[in-house]
Amino acid sequence: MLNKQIHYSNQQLQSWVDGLIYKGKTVIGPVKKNGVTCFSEIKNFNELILNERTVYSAKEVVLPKYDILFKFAKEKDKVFISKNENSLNNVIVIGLRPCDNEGFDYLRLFFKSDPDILQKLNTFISVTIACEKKFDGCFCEELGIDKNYSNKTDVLIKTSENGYDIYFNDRGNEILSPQASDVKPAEIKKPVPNVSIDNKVAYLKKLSEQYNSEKWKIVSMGCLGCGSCAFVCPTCTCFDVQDEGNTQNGQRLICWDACGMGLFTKHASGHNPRPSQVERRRHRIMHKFVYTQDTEGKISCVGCGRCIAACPAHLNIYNQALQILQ
Amino acid sequence: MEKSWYIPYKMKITKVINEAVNVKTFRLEFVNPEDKAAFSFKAGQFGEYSIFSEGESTFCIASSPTRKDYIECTFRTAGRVTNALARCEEGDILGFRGPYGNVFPMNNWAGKNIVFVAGGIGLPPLRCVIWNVLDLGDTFGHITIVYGAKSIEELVYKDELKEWSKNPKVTLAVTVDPGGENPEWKGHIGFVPDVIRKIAPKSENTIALICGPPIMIKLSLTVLNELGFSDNNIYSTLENRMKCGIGQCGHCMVGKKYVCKDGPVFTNEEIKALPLEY
Amino acid sequence: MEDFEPKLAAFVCNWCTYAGADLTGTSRMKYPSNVRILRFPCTGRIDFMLVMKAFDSGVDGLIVSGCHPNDCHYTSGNFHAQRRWVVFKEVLDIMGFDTRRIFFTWVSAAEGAKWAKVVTDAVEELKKLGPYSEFKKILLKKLQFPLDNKTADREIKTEPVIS
Amino acid sequence: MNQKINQHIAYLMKEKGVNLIISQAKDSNGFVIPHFILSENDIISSVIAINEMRNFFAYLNKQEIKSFKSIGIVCNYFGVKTFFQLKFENQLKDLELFLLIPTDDDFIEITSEKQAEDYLSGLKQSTILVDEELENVKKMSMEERWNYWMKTLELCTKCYACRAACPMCYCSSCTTECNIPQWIPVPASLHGIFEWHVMRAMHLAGRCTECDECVKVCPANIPLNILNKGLHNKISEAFSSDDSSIKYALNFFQPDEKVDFIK
Repeated sequence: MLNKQIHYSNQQLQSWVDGLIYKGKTVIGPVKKNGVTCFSEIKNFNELILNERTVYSAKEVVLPKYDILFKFAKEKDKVFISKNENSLNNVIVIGLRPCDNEGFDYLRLFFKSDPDILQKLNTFISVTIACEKKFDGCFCEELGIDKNYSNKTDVLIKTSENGYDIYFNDRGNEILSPQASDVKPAEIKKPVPNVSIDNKVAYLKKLSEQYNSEKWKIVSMGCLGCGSCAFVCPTCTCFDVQDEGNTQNGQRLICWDACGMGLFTKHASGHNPRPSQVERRRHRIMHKFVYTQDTEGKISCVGCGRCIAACPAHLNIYNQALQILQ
Repeated sequence: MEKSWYIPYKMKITKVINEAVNVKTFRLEFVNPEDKAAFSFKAGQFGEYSIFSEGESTFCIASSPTRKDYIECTFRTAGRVTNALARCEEGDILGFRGPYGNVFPMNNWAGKNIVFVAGGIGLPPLRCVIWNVLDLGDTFGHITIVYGAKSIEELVYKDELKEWSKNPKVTLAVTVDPGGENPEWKGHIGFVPDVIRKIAPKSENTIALICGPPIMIKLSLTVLNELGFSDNNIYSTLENRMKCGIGQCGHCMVGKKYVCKDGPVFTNEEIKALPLEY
Repeated sequence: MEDFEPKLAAFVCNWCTYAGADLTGTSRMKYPSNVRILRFPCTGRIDFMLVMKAFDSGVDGLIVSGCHPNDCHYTSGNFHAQRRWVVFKEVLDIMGFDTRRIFFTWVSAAEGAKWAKVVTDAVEELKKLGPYSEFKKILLKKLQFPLDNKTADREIKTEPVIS
Repeated sequence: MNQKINQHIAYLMKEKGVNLIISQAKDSNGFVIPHFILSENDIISSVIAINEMRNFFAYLNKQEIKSFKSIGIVCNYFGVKTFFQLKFENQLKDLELFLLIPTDDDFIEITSEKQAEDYLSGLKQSTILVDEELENVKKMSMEERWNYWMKTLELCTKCYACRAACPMCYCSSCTTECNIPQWIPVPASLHGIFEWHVMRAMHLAGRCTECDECVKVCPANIPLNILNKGLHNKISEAFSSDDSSIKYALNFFQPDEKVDFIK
């Protein structure tokens, strides 16, 4: 609950972030690397890119593209296992968007029984920036996400006249530590509960009736079967468990996997339950809009539009779902 | 140290049995006695067997939960992990995570007859139940086992088949596909569905368990239905590509169901409700 | 790096260089023992991925050797290999991989002395270059045992959550 | 597309039994996307400059698209080059293809290898490709190059969009999917990424048509064309004794070839 508010000038925002880094906090934020905006640790405020959407989503902070589960060493008839410890203590993720927060919210639901990932999700402090404009392909508002507000974050930054309005909760207070006299109670216009969103979610659920629709063939035509949509998605969680090592030692890793790839479901016998891109695209769309409604109670697309920008054919997952329902 | 989902039990291979061409059975015992004490499973569950530095692979637990000293797994070499497993010898250390998945509701079957239908490498998941039923003695009614493979060489658990055939509680029908027999072969010749029709087990008060290649399952189900088995009295265990075994990695999803979490045991009724993605 | 002993692998063709290396031995010529010889049916069989695999498994250098052009047992295997190596060397050069560590040579079955010289030169060169730590840095697997003493000593109890 | 192409598309669908046209369009975000014309109602007129056009021949590797048998495809120079190379590699055997190349206010139609060859030789370019980034990379020292690539490849997630969008990557089973042994490490660690890109470049050596699709689709902006162009130049330099050797590059040789670094 964002219950407090202060005002920062441009200068104050910068010195606040630089101050956090100086105090030894790990600050992760959107930076440009090789022309690509992505989340990475920053060393000073000027590295931050705050007017662009990142290509890769913030899930990387919690679920990196490969992560070590444990290391092992083998001797003659003995195996030693040591769990890899990595926590997000002392980590501040700055420059999240409301859609990223929705994504983390979904991840918290999905990983509710995995202690390691859940702990990671709940330890870092999130600093969100409200979106002023829409980015290429964004459709979060269509799915009922307010691009100007997020109640799942610890700190919310909104641009205002001559600076920034900062809203925060108790956890946010820890990293902000403002002068008590500056703090005002938060005055955010909370979005009015949108009835049409519930209707829309129920409408999207009708996709399950269209499971055998011929239109899947048409929407899947553009899909080339790469994993770019899944890898940039803030809510895609599928992973692969792989070992890297030799006869003496090595490590077991989890690494991203994508349902668009043919190998994803292929059995060792050669049988593939989803033999072509038609089934794979259908699974992806149904999973995002239908299946998670039943399993986690909400749709798992947050409308960030990253997959649309990353897709080689720029397929629009939301429009395709609507096209099927037509 | 915090618990983690992915850290396996260490198991020592105490026995290696060559069942058939490319099919092996391992008997595994816990390295740490505490693990053994904490471990229990029920018929129908599976585990993730791993060979360190090669990876993990999913098989069912083929031994009965009534035999607590060890677990057994039977696998056919197909990929990277199973090939590496096949090279293992007695005394090697494997990793094992589990047990995962749901179980056969055997408590509800007390007093009922049971029909097992298996094909090829589909016998190991049922073997767990068969031994469980046999070990529990008179709790269950009569047992019929119909098992088929391509050829005599590909039949698994050859010794146990002999043992079962001597048991008065068991009607055993072993069949090989036409062309897979040799002159000494005394069992049936023909496909599993035809053999079921020939034996025609009674459907009253009877549960059917089926596991094998998809085409065999499909045709056998028709025969079982003809014999009067209702769909919720037919159980099958599904298998999909799996990586985590705990409903997280997303590989085994069939529609919104996870084979690893909601399965692998499904009644035929449940299977019919699933989309055709298994 | 005074006492650095480089690990060197050699991918050789069965018909020429392997026989040549054999001749080196039977003629009692001395050459460094750092080399591990792997025999291939033909240089045409030496896929570039095998070269990558060799570096994955921790060699510091690699000799690739076969019959002289026109001497191939299979008529044209080494001609194809020659083109492949030109292209492969270019890929590695552009990527900044240290191609000085890959030694391409032709050694025929009669050139026992040349083989000894090739290996001696290669080992000398590698001693100058030192271990290929640049590449080993990016490997996920560690190549020495134990991976670190602290880890190996600290055996932990394994307790998977039972669902 | 201009009026004449649209008329011709309608003609092809009506008279020639063409049942799929892979055309190009711009979506609302300004991305160039494939536009599939399944019936005359799908024809839209959109204007895309010929140098903005993309190469959608990768779709012809999809089984679902292949089953259309008779396909029209709107493309530019690189499409023709791809067509020629795929024909040479026997990949378009059962397909009847109509290539439509827009020009200023008209279009060119290409249906056979011969026509494609004539078209390409009409536009003969120097075999050495000039690329600023390639020059820059070549100027660096070995260590700089290694560090440059490690920095660039760091962002790769191995989504294999470069493979999926490449018209020349048509293998039904890729080396990355072979796991006995595991040729390419699965995790997107620098090691796995490095090996994947070395392998991709090698498998495309002498076949790449320089359409730069791989660069356009890469979410991580990896300049893969540096590798492609570098190899193209190397092949042109080293084996340019006749034209055919460039086309075949790695499955062709000249008996008198000498390579200086093989001692």
